[in-house]
Amino acid sequence: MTLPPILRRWEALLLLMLVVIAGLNIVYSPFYLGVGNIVNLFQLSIEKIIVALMMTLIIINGEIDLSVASVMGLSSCVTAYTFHAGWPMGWALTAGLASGAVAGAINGFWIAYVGLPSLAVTLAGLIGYRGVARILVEDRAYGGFPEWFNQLGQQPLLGPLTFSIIIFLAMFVFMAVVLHRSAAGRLVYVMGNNVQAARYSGVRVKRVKLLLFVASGVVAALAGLLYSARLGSVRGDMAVGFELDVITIVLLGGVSIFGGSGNLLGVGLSILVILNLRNGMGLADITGNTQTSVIGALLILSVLVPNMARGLHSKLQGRET
Amino acid sequence: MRWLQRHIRPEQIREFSLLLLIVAAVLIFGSMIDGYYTSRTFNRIASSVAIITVVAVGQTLVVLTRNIDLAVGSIVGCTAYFTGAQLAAHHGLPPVVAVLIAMALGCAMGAINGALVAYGRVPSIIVTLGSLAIYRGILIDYSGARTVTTDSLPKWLIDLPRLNFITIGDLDIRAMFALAVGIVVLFQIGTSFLNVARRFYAMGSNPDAAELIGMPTRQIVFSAFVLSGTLSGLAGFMFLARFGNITVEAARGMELQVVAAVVVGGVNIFGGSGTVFGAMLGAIMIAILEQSLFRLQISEFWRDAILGLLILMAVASDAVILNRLRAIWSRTELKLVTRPGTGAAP
Amino acid sequence: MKKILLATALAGIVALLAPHHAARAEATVAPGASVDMVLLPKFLGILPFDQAHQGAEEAAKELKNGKKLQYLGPTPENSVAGQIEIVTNAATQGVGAIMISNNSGDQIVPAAKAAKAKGAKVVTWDSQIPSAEGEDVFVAQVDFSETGKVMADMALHILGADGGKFAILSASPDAANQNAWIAAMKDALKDPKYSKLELQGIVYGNDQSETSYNQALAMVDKFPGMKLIMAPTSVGIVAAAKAMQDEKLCDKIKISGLGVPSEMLAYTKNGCAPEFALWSFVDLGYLSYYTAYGLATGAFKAEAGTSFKAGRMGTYTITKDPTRKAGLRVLMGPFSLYNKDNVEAAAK
Amino acid sequence: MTPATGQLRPIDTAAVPPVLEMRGIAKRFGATQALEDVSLTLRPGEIHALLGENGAGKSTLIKIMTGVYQPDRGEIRLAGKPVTVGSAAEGQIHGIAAIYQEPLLFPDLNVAENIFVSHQNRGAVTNWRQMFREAESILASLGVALDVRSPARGLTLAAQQSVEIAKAISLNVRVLIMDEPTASLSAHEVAQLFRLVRDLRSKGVAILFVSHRMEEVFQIADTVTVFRDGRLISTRPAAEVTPQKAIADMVGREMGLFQRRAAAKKGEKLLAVRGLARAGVFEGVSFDVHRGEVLGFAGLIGAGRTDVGLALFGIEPATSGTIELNGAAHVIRSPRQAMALGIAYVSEDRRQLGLSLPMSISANISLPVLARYLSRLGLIRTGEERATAEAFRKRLSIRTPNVDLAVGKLSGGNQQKVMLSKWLNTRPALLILDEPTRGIDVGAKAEVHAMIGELAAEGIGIILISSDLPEVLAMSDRVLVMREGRQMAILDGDSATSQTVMTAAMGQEMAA
Repeated sequence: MTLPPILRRWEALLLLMLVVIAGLNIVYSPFYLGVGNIVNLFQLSIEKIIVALMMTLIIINGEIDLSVASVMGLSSCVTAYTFHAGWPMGWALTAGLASGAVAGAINGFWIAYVGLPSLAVTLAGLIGYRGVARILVEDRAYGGFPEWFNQLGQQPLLGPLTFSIIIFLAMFVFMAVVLHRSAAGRLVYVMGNNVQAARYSGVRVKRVKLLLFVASGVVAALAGLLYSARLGSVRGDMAVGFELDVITIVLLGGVSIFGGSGNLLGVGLSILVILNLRNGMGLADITGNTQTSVIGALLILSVLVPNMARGLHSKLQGRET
Repeated sequence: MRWLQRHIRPEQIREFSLLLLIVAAVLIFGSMIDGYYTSRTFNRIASSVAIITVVAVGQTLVVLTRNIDLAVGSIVGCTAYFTGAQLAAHHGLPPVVAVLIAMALGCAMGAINGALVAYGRVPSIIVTLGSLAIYRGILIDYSGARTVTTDSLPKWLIDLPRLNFITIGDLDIRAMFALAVGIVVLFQIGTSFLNVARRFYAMGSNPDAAELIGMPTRQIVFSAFVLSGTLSGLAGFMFLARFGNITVEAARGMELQVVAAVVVGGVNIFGGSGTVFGAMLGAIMIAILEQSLFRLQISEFWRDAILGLLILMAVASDAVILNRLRAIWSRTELKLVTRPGTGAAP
Repeated sequence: MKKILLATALAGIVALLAPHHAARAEATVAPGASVDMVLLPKFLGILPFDQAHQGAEEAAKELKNGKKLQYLGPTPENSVAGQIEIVTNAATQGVGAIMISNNSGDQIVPAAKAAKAKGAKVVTWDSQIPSAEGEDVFVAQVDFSETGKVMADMALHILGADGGKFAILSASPDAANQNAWIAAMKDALKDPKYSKLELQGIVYGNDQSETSYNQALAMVDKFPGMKLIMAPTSVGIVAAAKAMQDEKLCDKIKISGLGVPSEMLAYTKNGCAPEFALWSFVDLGYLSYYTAYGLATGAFKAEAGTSFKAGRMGTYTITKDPTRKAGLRVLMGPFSLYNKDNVEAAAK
Repeated sequence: MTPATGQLRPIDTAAVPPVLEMRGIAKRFGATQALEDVSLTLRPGEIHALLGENGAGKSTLIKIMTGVYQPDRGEIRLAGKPVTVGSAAEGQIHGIAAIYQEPLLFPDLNVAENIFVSHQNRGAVTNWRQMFREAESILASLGVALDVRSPARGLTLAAQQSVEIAKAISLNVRVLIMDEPTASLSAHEVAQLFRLVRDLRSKGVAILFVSHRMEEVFQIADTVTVFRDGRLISTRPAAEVTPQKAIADMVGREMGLFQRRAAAKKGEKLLAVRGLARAGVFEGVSFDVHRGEVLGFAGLIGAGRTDVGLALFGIEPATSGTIELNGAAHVIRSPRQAMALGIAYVSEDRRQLGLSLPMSISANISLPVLARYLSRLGLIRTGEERATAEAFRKRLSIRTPNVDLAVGKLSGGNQQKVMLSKWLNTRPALLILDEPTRGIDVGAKAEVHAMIGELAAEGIGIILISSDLPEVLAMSDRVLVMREGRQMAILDGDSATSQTVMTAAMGQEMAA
């Protein structure tokens, strides 16, 4: 393995992909470089990438949260339901966020304190939380939110940036600091690598795990509310199926599904790669199924190609792996 | 007690406890729903279990090797559509050939996944998340938005879901359910007694040791995916027969149902333990919950919430029971070990 | 596909559905302009939308549009977000017109408004924007309140004068057009004429064959005494028919609703689904294209009272949409009712 | 301990034709020459000890023998014929099997299946009944009572080791390689293992025996080979070598075996434990630890020594009894609480329970007291963290290019030093060391021992849990002996001999 160290880094590969994709976009679409388009590029997936930041921590911790999309739906529906029941919008939003915290706490309790696998618990959450959202809104669609709420979701707030984009940027910085510089982030890694060693070092692993899932619930709830603001109305099927996109972003970012490794720089680059790819294909009038196929292929190739290159390399070196 | 502990392992009791949960669920629902204990209820559950079970058997093998196959829904959809299109175009196609087409296609799709995981060394969740999207995308392009309709299919196929394997009193055991049970029995025996199949357990239990004692670990993983694909192909054929009308949407999201069945069925998601019989029990448990909840006079909108809760309860109670049992077992083992050589010590 | 108008008791209603004729001077749509246009189905891979695409291509050819029609759609699991993305990207590219079969309810509104602000004409077809915000005009396949009556009539016709219990198998709880039709049907049922019809409940099959099939079977147990399943969705109706046939229940429980003749042929002939309705999706695509093209080239404006000639389909008038609080519509119509006598011809 | 039993049955090794010959073996990994021109001969009925510090090339040689690695140069001859061992499976066909320090069992498979799993020709179908019977008879012949139907998960290391040996026996091996098989066994278990090994020898099996425990090597080996830096330094009949000589060969200089630690001045009473118990695990444990005192814990594996440690540290809290620290009673329920009270526990299993292997040395050292390294904003002051790690690197002479290196890349001995640093960094008053020298080489072992002495001299109270009896005897001021969850005796420095400790550990009650 005597590739230059820089090329061995996952992030370098992502950066390369990003440059190629952005280059192609610039060459092939006159609309790509417009400020409006760049903002749209983020804005169209903003909720997914916000959730992806938190999912990064969960996966590094060695767990998974499949229920995020359902929690997004739940928080939107709770907010819409309480608002239409006459609550002030502020309280309705608080209720929405609280529903996310509760959902996350339920996940966290079963995973951290009972010791059930997160895949099973959050799979139940995926079905169950969506169900609770359905109970609240049934077949109705709720709109008619206060104008400021819709504007927050749809109009630029600072220069060309929308509220959601500002939240995302702030969260990215915050999460990067938390994950890479704070004690909490250190514990996330340690537990992802070796949860027993963490426990034997006096880390309150159960509590950390519970808090992580509560945070995941709150962030998903926040993303759900931002989604409602962007769309201006709420239905029971809000954000269905988003979990796969979120997990795809995180895994493409080089976070190991087995926990313990990965970083936010990689996830940030992966976000840019996927968003630019989608945007470019959208501008090139490539339809939905081709888009998902291409991203699927990208996901596989991004791991396969470096693997094969390494294999080939060590073969050329005349050593068995 | 000692005899019991020698001959029954906690893992077997886990399946037994799931069986008890199933019986309890049936009794509870039976007391709440009029006319619950009918052959129709049985048939409903049996036929909805049949297809999921066949896929879940394959999934179990994959999960045993510490992998996961999320592409099964897309494989079922693709094989159902493709086989349906072939049968619609060539009515004379013999049934056996149709089944073989479906299985071969599933096998090929599984082989691609398996090759990428085993030889490309790409984590299975990444491979199958990718191929989940790719296979479905190919299907949408291939189909040209056409739907395979029931009336374009040969009669033998349309009649297949109604074909009875055996009738016991009131109870019709449909051929498709019998087929699913047959596959479970086959694979249960296979994974219990065939040395080749025991490797799935060994491999998932300790991959490093498996490599060190010279097991062909890559082949093992590859064959798990191939079997999962092939069984999904067979399930695709069953899907075609049962639903007749196949759109490009066919079996979308089935992977989650299958994973749920496998998890509820007590297959360890981290590999090495669990049985195909357990996976079938998991599928049955979920089907009973789904079918019975629907019949309760509760709103359509309450079902998912309750279903989610019940799945959680099934997993939790199972885990708690198992942990208890493990503790009891290991305590006696500890005693055995602290007196090593009692038989031959000087 | 050949449409056949039935001269049944429904003749009166059908007459109401026929195109309104020019009240004002009729606008002509001039061919030969170059307009970028996007046809956006709910999602890809379903036959009716492809038929609409076919109709739109036919119109594009007739109108000699210098630009190719883009038929872009999301994948089914990503329908809402995908539709919004496609509308936004189309707006970025500055297209002249977007034709949307809306699957996103009012959630598409911000994106549609943004597209309008960039100068694109937004025409909805098949499924409207409920609030009509961000929409220029809705090309309605049939009158939505009439859909309710047609379904009620079919139910009464099949169940006979004594009526009976029935239940609805819909698409998803979030489908705007299905919900509108079901609401219209509930309204229609208040008429004493239908007093013998009892609606037992609504169940959702999410426009997936297998879910719809399982739901149809489960309905048999859930709704004792049910004699009819009304499925206002082309996916649901076929699945329900197959389910009843498989369970040998066709004698006791009939199927009706909205379906595609080629898919329903067998069930109509064997009596499982004696009667169902639909309109031509080819025509719907054709008319939508004419409407959008006319608006984008400035041949006419989206105002109530405007009439225009839509090629082979004749003249249509833009009116206020009586089924919504706001919004304009072009009403295509009519319903075609299918039974064992005409279904075979229509299926060809 | 009398290092003589091995020589009771001297064999004329030269008279028997060799079963396995390695000739001129060389192997290179990147820049490291792991093996250079190594020639080794194994004869049937010979126990051949392989000595060397970690990194001397023993493991590489073993892996070449078993087919895991291919040599760059040299040849392997089996019964006189050159062979290539392409894989572990081929190695088995040739009758070569290995038992490792950490047994490689399949936790989900049952004991019987673990014994037979690597049989290449066991047919297509498993005959469970027959397999259980054969497994039982093999284990019985080893004098091991194990439930062959129980899964390997949860077996103690000693039990797992027995399964590994049963596996080798079932394969009818001609060459058995044992890589530190005694590292995790207690004295009694070692004795039993040696009985088995001699048994195998008398059946004509050639045994390559790797161990860091000098007295064991001289107890059992017929021939002793020493490696250093990838080269074979010497091969001699055991009778002609002394431990001191062998160690000199290993480290390149003369060195004593275990220096008996000079007793430190006993300080005031630090810890008083009375009637401590954890239901079903251990009971009736009472002892004191003074500042500057080393209290050894001796006993068989599974006797409950580690469990007492875990109870004191709050991982598996005690269910009854009292713990007094500096005269104040405490109920310890969590590791955090124990740490706050000044207790540190260095686990016996550094890979599973001790270290986060992919993380840096400095991150591991700061982990238990991360709060100490936080700035006012709650961020980690990495500079300070690194400075601490640097200080420990010097103090414990951890051999590493820098403290940012992943711990997993260090050798076992250096990992152990990182573990020790991590816990010293908590500035404990009471240090519980659980098997602190398991599986590390002689040099590192001596360093750890010296460290224990220094710490005691600084006034820290130390509980030393070890299965290495000479180590316990050399290091401890007093020795507490446990057996089957009960405290058997506390022996004072002078009265603690291998004789008295073993007697207590084997079940004869003695007056304390």
